[in-house]
Formats: sequence, C-alpha cells, structure tokens
Amino acid sequence: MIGLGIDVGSLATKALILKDDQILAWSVKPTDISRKSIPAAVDDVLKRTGLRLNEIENIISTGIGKKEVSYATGTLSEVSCAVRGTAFLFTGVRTVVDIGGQNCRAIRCDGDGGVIDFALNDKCAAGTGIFLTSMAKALEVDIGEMGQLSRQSTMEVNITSMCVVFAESEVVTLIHRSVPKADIIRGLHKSIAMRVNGLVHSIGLESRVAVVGGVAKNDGVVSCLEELFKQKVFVPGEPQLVCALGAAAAAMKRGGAN
Amino acid sequence: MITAGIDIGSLSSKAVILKDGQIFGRALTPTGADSVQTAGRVMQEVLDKTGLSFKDINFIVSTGYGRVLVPFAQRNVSEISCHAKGSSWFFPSVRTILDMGGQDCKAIRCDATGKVTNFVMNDKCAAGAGRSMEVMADLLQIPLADLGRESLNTVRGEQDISTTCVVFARSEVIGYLHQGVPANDILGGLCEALASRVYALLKRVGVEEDLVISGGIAKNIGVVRRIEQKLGINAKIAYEPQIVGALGAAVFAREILAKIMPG
Amino acid sequence: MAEEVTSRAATVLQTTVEASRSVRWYYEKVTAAKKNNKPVVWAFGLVPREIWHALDIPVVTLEHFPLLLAAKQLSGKYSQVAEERGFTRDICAYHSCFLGAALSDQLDAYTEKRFPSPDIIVASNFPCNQEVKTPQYLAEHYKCPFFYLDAPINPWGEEIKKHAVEYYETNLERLLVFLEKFGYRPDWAALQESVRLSQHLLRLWNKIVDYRKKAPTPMGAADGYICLYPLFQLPGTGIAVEIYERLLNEVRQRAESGLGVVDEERVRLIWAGLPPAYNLGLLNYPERYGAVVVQSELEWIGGAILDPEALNAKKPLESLARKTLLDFVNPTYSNRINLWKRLTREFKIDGIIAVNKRGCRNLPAGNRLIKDTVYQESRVPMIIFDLDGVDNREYDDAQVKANIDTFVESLLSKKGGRKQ
Amino acid sequence: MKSLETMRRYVREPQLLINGYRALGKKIIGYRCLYVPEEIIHAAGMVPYPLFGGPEPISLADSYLQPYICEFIRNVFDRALEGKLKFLDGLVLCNTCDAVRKMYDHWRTYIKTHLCYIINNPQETYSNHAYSYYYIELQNFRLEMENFSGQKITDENLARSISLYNETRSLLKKAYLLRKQDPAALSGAETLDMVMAAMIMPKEEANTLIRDVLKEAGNRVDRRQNSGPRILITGSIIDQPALIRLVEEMGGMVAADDLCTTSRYFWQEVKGDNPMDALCLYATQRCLCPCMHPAEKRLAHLQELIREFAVEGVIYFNIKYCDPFIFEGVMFKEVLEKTGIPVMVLEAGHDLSGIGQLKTRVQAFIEMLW
Ligand SMILES: Nc1ncnc2c1ncn2[C@@H]1O[C@H](COP(=O)(O)OP(=O)(O)O)[C@@H](O)[C@H]1O
Ligand SMILES: Nc1ncnc2c1ncn2[C@@H]1O[C@H](COP(=O)(O)OP(=O)(O)O)[C@@H](O)[C@H]1O
Ligand code: SF4
Ligand code: SF4
Ligand code: SF4
Repeated sequence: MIGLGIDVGSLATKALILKDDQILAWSVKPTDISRKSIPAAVDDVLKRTGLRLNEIENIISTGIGKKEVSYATGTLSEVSCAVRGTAFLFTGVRTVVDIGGQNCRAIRCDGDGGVIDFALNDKCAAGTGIFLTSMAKALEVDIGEMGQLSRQSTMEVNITSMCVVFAESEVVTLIHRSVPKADIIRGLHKSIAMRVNGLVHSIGLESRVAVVGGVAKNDGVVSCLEELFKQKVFVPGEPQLVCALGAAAAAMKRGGAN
Repeated sequence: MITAGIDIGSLSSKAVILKDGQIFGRALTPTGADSVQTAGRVMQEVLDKTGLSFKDINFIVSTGYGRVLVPFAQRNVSEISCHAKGSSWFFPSVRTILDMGGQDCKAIRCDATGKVTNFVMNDKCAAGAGRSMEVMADLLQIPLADLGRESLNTVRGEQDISTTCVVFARSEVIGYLHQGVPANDILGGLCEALASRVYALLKRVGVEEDLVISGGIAKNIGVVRRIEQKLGINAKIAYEPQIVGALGAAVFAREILAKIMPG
Repeated sequence: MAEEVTSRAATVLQTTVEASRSVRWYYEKVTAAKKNNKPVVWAFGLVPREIWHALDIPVVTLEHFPLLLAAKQLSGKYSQVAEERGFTRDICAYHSCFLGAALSDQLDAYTEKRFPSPDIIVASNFPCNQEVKTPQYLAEHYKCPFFYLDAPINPWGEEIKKHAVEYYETNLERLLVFLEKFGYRPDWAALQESVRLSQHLLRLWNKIVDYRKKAPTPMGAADGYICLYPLFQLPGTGIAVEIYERLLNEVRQRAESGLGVVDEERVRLIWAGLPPAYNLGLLNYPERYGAVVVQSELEWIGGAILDPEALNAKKPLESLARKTLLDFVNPTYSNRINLWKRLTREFKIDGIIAVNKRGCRNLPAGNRLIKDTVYQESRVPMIIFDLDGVDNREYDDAQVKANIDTFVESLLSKKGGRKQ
Repeated sequence: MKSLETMRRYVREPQLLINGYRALGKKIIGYRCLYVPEEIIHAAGMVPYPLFGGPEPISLADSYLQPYICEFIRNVFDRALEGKLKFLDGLVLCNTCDAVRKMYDHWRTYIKTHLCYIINNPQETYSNHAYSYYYIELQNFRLEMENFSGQKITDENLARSISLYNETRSLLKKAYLLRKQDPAALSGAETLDMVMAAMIMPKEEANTLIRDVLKEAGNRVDRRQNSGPRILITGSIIDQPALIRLVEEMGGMVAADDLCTTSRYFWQEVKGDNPMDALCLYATQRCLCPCMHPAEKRLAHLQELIREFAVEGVIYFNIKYCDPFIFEGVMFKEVLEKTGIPVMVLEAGHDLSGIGQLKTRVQAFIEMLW
C-alpha cells in the first residue's frame, strides 16, 4: 500500500511517500507566494520513486496550506499528523512538541497515534522558527549553524523581548556590547525554549517527549528544552518531515478504502 | 557656530551639520550591526560632504535609540524632543508632530519654541511601526519607496488585515495572494491598518494644527494620505523627513552652546 | 443576542426569533421612557435586574450593549475610540467598547437610537474591577450621580456566609434609598412580585435545560445564546416568563419527536467563555463534523445556577443577594468549578471548548484550573485558546478553526477508535 | 550610609531574614496586599511576610494563570510553582484586585501550603455598615490565626503588636518626609529599599535601623546636587528600584512616591483603644488603593502629596494588565493635567523589559519638564 503525505507549512512544503511502512522518498521545498512549492515537492518525490500521481490511491495533506492540494483524498490536522508521524518513528512517546516556522504545538498523546490534549501557540511569533530565522539574519549567521555555535557559549545572556522585532534590536545592542555571538544565540535558544516550555506545561508534561518540526534540527534549542523538561527527548533524524510522514502513514493505512 | 546632530535609528542613521542656523550638510546611511561604527561612518560622511573636519564642530548632540552609543557626542537628547525641535525648525507653526520610524511611533505636541508639551509613544508591539512595511516590501518584491503609491491604486478595495503582528501578517498576506487578492489591495489594507493605529495615537495627544509628519514613514504616501483623510487636515512634510531628528539634535547643540558660551 | 445576529448563527427554534425581538422591545421602552423624562440608569456589573423591573426603571446594561455593537461589527471601531482617550488595548473590550460608544464625539445614528444617555449610574464591583472603573469614569464624564454597590466575594462555594449575604442585602437597601431621590419609590409588593416571576422563570429554564440534556439535543448553543436575553436581562418581568413558556413547549415537542440540532449527533460539546458576538455562526461550525455545542457557559450567568427554590419572594432582597453571590462569575472559582463538573456529567459531554477572552481578568484565568479539575473527575478534555468575544479586530478565523478542527478531530478519532 | 546598606542587603538576600525566623521556630505567613492586618498574624506569634516578585522571567505561571493577569502576580505565583516560596507556612490574601483574587484558587489547588486564606474585606470604605461587616471578617481571621498558630491572641498582645507596627510606620514616614528638602537627603531608590526592608524585617530591628538612617541622613555629605524636576511616582507595585533609579539617572528627582511598597504602607497609623476596633477602623478608612471606593479620597491624597512635595510632574506606572491603575491613570491624568501637573502614563511589564523604550519616554518627559 502506498501513501503520499503533503505538509504545506508556512515556510516549507514537505512531501513524503510511504510504501508498506517504508519511506520511499521525500522532498522539502520553500513555501513562497508563487504557490509553486506544492507541485515542486510532489514532482520531486514522484520522480525519485518513478511513480505517477494516479498510482497513489491515497494522498493526505496537512499544514496551514492543506486545502490548496486539490487532488488530496483527505486532510488531517497538523496535530494528528505530528502524533502519527512520531508514533511511526518512536514507541511510547507521550508528549510531542512540534516547532515549525510560525507555529508551536504541544501535544499529549497516548503513545499510539491518539491525541489526548494539545495547545497551539497564540498569535505572537515568539517561540517559533521565524524568531530564529530573523535572529540568524540579524546575527549574520547561517540558521543551520546556530545549534553548533551555541555550544561554544560561556556566559549567560538573557533576551527579554519576546517580540521578534524588538528582540532583533536587543540582539543588535548585544552585538554592540561585544557580547560573543555564541552567548547571544544561546540566549535566544533559551528564550524560545522558555516559551515552548510554557505551552507544554499548559497541557502538562509527561515522560517520553519527542521534539519535531524544523526547529528540532537545531540541537541548541533541543538541549535547552531538555534542561527545562529535566529529561532527554527524542529527535528524529529528519524532524522537519514528521508531519508529512504522519500524513503519509494515515494515507497508507487507509489503503483502498474510501 | 557649527554644531552637529546624530540620530542613530533602528533602521537608518542620520547626521546633520548646522552652520549659522542653516543646514550645511546631511547624511543618511543604514544602521549596521555595529552602531558605534555606524555613528562614526555617518559622521565622516557628512564631514566629507561639507569639507569640514571633526575639530570644526563646536558641539555634537546625539539622539535616536542608539543615542548613548555615539562616543563623540557631548550630550544626548531623546528623539521625542529632537523631532519636536527639528519640526519646529522646518515649520515654526507646528504644534503636533507624528514621528514614525522603523520600530516606534510617537505623537508629540509642542509649543511655539519646539518644546515638548505632551507626547505618547506606541507600546511594545512593533505592529504599529514602519518595520511592517519593510517586511511586506521584501515579501511582495516591491521597492519600499513604491509601496505607498501602489497602495493607493486598489483594485477591489482595501483588503482587511486582521493580524497585527508583523510576523503573522506575513502569512496572512501569503494566504490572500494565494486567493488571488491583488497586491495593491493588500497594501491598501496594510497602510490602512497602520494609519488607523497611528490615528489612535494622535487622538490621544490631541491634534492641533499644524501637523508635521517626520521619520521614514512620512515618505510612504499611502500611509500619509490615509492619516490626513482620517484627520481631515493636510500634514506638512519636510523635504527630507528622515533627518528631522538629527536636525533637532543639531539645533539642541546650538542652543546648549549658546548657553554655555555667551557671546 | 440582537435580531441582527440571528441571521449569522443558524438557529433552529421559532421562539428564538421572539426572544431576540424582546431586545428591541426593551430598548424601545427605554428610549420612550427617556423621552418622557424618566431618569435612565446605566448599570454596570451584575446588579440584580429584578430591581429595575420591579420599580419600572429604564436601564441600559454594560453586559449587553457591547454585544449588540459587536453583532453590528462595530465593536472594534468603538474600542478604538476608547484607545484614543488613552485606555490601553489591554482592557476588556466590553469596557473599551462601551466607553468608546459613550465617548464618541457624536453618538452615531445607530447608537443613539438605542442608547439614551444616563441620568444615574450604578455600578457593582461584581465580578471584576473594571466593572467599577468604567462607570466611575463615565459618571465623571456625564456629571452623573453615581452609586457604588459593594459585593463581597464568595470563597465559600455553595454555603455563603450569613454576614456576607446581610452585607449585600444592606447595600441593596441603600441602593433603593438612593433611587428614591430620583422619584423611584421602593415598592415592596412589586419587588416581591418581581422575585416571584424571576423564580418562575428559573423553574422554566431548568425544565428547558433538562430537555436539552437529551441526545440528540433539541436546542443548541446558538439558540441558547440568543434566548439568553430574557433570562439575563428581563428576569422579574412577565414577558420573560411568556417567552420561556413558549420556548419550553417548543423544546419539549422537538425532544419528544426526537428532533436534534444535527441529524447524527456524534460529539457533544460545551462552549466556555464568551462566543464571538460578531460571528455567532462559530457556534454552529462544529456541526459539520456532527459535533454539537449543546451548552454555552454564558447561559448560566446572572444566577441561573441557583436552585429556583432557594429564592423566596417574601424576602426579595435576601433572595437577590443569594442569586448574585452564587453566580459562577464570582471572582473566586469554586462555584464555577462545580458548574462545570455538573454540566459535563449531566449533559454527557465529550469535550469542552474554552476561550480566553483578551483583556478579561476573570474567566480566562480559571480555565486551566477547570480543565484540570474536570479532567480529573471525568476524563473529558478541554481545549483552550484565545478569542475575544467582543472585539472583532483581531479575530483570526484560521487560528480559531485550526483549534476547533483539531479538537473535534481528536474527539472523533477517540470515539471511532481511530478508523483512518 | 551604613544603616541603609544593611537594609538593602536584606532586600537583596531575604534568605538571611528567613533563616533567622526559622531559627526562632516561627511560622511565616506570606501575604498580599496591604489590607491584610499584619498585627493579627504577629500577635499570634507568627511572621507576616509580604510577597514580592523576583527578577527571573516568568516560566511556569503563564500556563496556569493565563497572561492577561498582571505580571507581578504571575511572577509571585511562578516563584511559588518553582518551589522558591517553600519557606512559607501559609498564605493570606484579601479582596482587592482581580489578580490577587484569582491567585486564591490557584494557590489552593497547585501549591501545597498548609494554609491559604482570603479575607473578604469590603471594597467600600468610609461607611458604617462596611465597618460592621469587616469586623466579623476580622474576628473570623483572628480565630483562624489562633487555630493555625495554636496560640491565643490576647487583646494585650494585639495592642502591643499594633504599637510596634505603628512605630515602624511613623519612623518610615519621618524618613520619607526628608525628601521634602531640595536636594533631598534620601533618594527615591533608597527610600524604596528602606521601606521594603522594613516590611520584611522584624520590626524591632527595623525600627533601630530606620532611626540610624534618620541620624545619618542628617549629616550626609554625599548629597546629590540633583536639582532636576521634582517627580512623583505612583501606580502599580514597584518591587525593584530599577525604574526609580532610571528616573533619577535621567536627571529627574523623585520627590515623592505613592506606592504599596512605599508610602501606602505607612502613611497612617492604627489608632484607638480597643485593638480590634482600631484595626477595623484603620482598614476601612485608609483608602489608599485604587481597588477601593471612593476614588475621590485617593485623588485628594495624591493632590496633597503633589502640593506638599512641590511636585512638578507625575509618572503613573502601570504594570500591564493592572486594571485598577490603568483606569485610574486615565482618569487622574485628565484631572491632574487640568490643574497644570503633567502626567505621563508609563506602561511596562513587571520585569521592565524593553527598558530602552522606557528610557526614551522618561528622558523625554524630564526634558519636557525642564
Ligand atoms: N538546518 C536547520 N537548522 C536549524 N533550524 C532549521 C533548519 N532548517 C530549518 N530550520 C528551522 O525550521 C523552521 C521551519 O520549520 P518547518 O517545520 O518546516 O515549518 P513549517 O511547517 O511552518 O513550514 C525554520 O523557521 C527554521 O527556523
Ligand atoms: N523611501 C521610502 N519610502 C517609503 N517608506 C520608507 C522609505 N524609506 C524608509 N521608509 C519607511 O521608514 C521606516 C524607517 O524610518 P526611519 O525614520 O529611518 O526609522 P528609524 O529612525 O527607526 O531608523 C521604514 O521602516 C520604512 O517603513
Ligand atoms: S510583539 Fe512582535 S512578534 Fe509579537 S505580535 Fe507584536 S510584532 Fe508580532
Ligand atoms: S469579560 Fe471579564 S473583564 Fe470583561 S467585564 Fe466581564 S469579567 Fe470583567
Ligand atoms: S499590580 Fe495591579 S493587578 Fe497586579 S497585584 Fe498590584 S494592583 Fe493587582
């Protein structure tokens, strides 16, 4: 059985094909205003697998742009997908934290793909990926390097502004004061982690936590979270793809029904 | 008597040299990651333009959010006082000033000498400031300088933007673009949202004519027109609204100098 | 609540239209009274309504007016007027909106028609601090006589202490003395009659509630919200009783013939906190998934949680004191927690949607507490998200629906054993 | 000044005091706000201990008390959740602002302290029937404290506690009045430290130290020649000197303040022969908090301060979401400005985040008053 999952996120569109519980191919394309990211990602996975779209019985879309996939056979919420994707990878996870470009979700689940409780972040962008992306720009570092850089930090720095825009100027001020970038980055990670921690506690933290979504690629944020959660967390190899994986898994399971 | 004013803003830094009560030179440059360096750079630029050197300047006042970071300034004055002073220099009849920069927005009342009598400043959310326009310019790939004009040519009317957060507005806008809403209508909505926030701020201090709009956003005709419409009056705008703060600082420098060196 | 809202929310009952007409009826009465030079009261906070109706005092209430404006999509506009006066955006939109409407340089045509200016302002500190501050400001603005009705809080739950009841009762007596100055003579018989009618209204209401517990529910929250006006605003009047008698009949008939709000009721929900008055259709939104909002918390405001038999027409003021102090919006939460446990049980609820109203210092702060206690008792989950029921400016449809969609999805998959 | 230095140290390291109380085997009762009669707790042989916020950012509290509740209370509750207030044996609250009232149920549910009690004081003051109602509440409270401490509160003990606390009040007021001089012998930031220390310290020791402050201030040589505009700060709670210091650094002179960590704490004394009557009267007639009615009394008090301390400008500090002061700020600003006193409303978080913007506002306000 083959399932295609498409996750149309705010910053990146992800597609993934699953066949009999095997990941055949995946692709990540930046979401932009041209709407080309969906065909680009889908074409990419199809090309890699040599499949044609009509050979796939079930296609499930998710993400904020899920309704834009006209040929999807079903949609699922990001929360369900994150949980299913996580359940596909790890067993017994009870808390899933999904930090994407503009979203942060904390989910409590039954370890078997079922959602018990969840909370989505409110309308402020603090505590999400875009916060880091903007700061990376201000610091003139690559987003992918941030995790590694933060490990060289030797000094505690607190970033007090939660607002993306004001945090940016706070960062600039810190640079003026010749505070090392590593320390600033660590401060930023801590600030995100604090926000996320608050969200997680609003539903109650349970043991066996997985952190997924693009920001989980940043091991600096992950280690700050581990400190706050007082436990190790699970991070998949490709955390950004977990929602797409969850969608694909749902699509695959549904098989020919429907 | 030669004085200088330096305004280190969040987005751009400005310098003005005042000689015998006349603007002798001005410079504007983006604020870099290092304000101390930026301050030196913009100062050097204006000196180069005027052919003066550091020692020719009798007094320097700094302003703007980086005002304490200008090592060669003898005094710093808040940008609120400076914008009032500068506006009053350009337009002596001014009683209300709206200064809108990248991060904050102030509505100021002043007396005939340009002294502040009352003011309010937007609160901590950057939603009501110029920065949102930069984000949109970047997203829509339209030059900042053209946004205002484009926003006035709406196709189906202004598109309401519900999100106030700069960052979230971005995704709302992407959504509208995908629905086929013309960019002009979206810009119309954005300028409208900004204008109405500013309007609330202005009403809080009370508007008395003449009104001057200063700061970078004064260059955004889409926002300016909408504010004027709401108030039912025309605003005065200096030929270079972004330097008003720096000019005010230079005027302060002159006044201070006059006090400490009589004659 | 107003007639104009009816179109927005899909209601199923006939009587709903009637209930919403009573809004117009009452405001026309107030306007007419003003024209006849009767002093108009603006009342803030939960001052017992029975008093106004007993003494035939025309009253405009804070709790209601902003909802009317919101239904007209005008709340944001008026809130902005208050902001122009220096109030921050962080205060409760009930207040900013009311302040804005009152402070508009010229009350516009819509507002003026329904909104006679005050001759007397009465305020109670119940349930929140803002309920006193706004009227204080307006009393100054309109140069109006001002009465402050002090209400103790109730940290005791269902067993209110005698001295607190007596204190509130004394304050009500003082209110009556104050009103007398404006020609509103206290009429004991009328007060007793008003409390009797109020008690009768509560009995009817309880019967209606009983029918609504049935599955499929004959009456959902959209109807409930609009039918709230008589219960909340007109208790102690005959017209409220009439409407509720008809409502009871209609609900009974529907229940007996097995008519539900949706064809197949799969999930039963309660709405906690204020639904968006500018977009009441949201109460119907989950129906597309076969999920019905069978109750909304607001329907219990104004003392509706009180056992009708606890009212005693012979002791009108004491009865009103009990009715107020037991209200679930009391600044401490014990009664609210009890209400939620009870509703979840009796209505066989699958999930609770709770919204945090921006700027409200009262209900949102308790949502987490209630979530935890209810979950502990009945394992019923609750989703909490931000939604300002009055101010329409920051309403984010996508965000709100993302929450509801996901929540209902998770409830359905729990029920259906996760078919997908 | 040595005495001030000692007091400041206690504010910064309250653990020193707490250890002392513990060593004496005393129960410590946290409380909020000023309408909790400390004397009754003290007369039962326990320590009334006012709760303040800490400098750390809020982490857990936001998920319990949602963010529309004032940051000060969220901060206090956060400290409790984080286990930083474990030294408390109980908590006593009273009926003032929404934030405080909300904390009652949360504390009972999530913080396991032996005692969590709320005094249901009336919010209407200067009225006879409020007096009689409050009297019953106070009696109940007295019983509760007796039960909890296991110690009878005799009228003699209560009278003794009252006179001890009265002495602190009158000494603090004396020190506060030093600021009438120009230049002042005590700065605003120093006053705040002194009062906060006095609030948490054993009163006997506090009284000795304040006496020293009074002595040392008289012949102070390091008086600052700060002749900037005379400013009055009022508004929400200020429990760290940063804001006051900011105003002073910008050239303003904080001539007076009306805060629950300064003058509101000591302005009046408890007077009367029968201790319970005296306490009841005190609480129902002090009316220095905007949660209480009637507001006119408070306005009159502010205007008196403005006159007496020759104030030239008022800074109204609002912690975000602190309704009592948000509304009052708007109301009183209009009134005071009509009398020619400029008022600046300064809204900020409890942690004063975004201090850069605050600086600009304060600086501009002071420039405006020069
Ligand atoms: N290599 C990387 N290292 C660290 N962070 C990354 C990396 N790639 C992406 N991110 C972060 O992930 C975010 C996007 O996450 P994603 O889950 O794709 O979001 P969405 O689903 O909203 O599009 C970016 O904002 C960025 O902060
Ligand atoms: N040429 C332009 N046309 C329209 N808007 C402009 C232009 N240049 C700058 N702006 C607006 O002005 C803002 C910056 O104003 P400025 O006064 O320089 O800010 P600051 O003082 O904070 O550095 C920008 O965010 C942008 O919205
Ligand atoms: S504070 Fe900043 S990030 Fe938050 S909503 Fe405002 S602009 Fe957005
Ligand atoms: S919504 Fe909340 S803040 Fe507003 S009036 Fe009601 S209780 Fe008060
Ligand atoms: S700061 Fe304001 S809201 Fe907070 S506890 Fe004090 S009075 Fe209450």
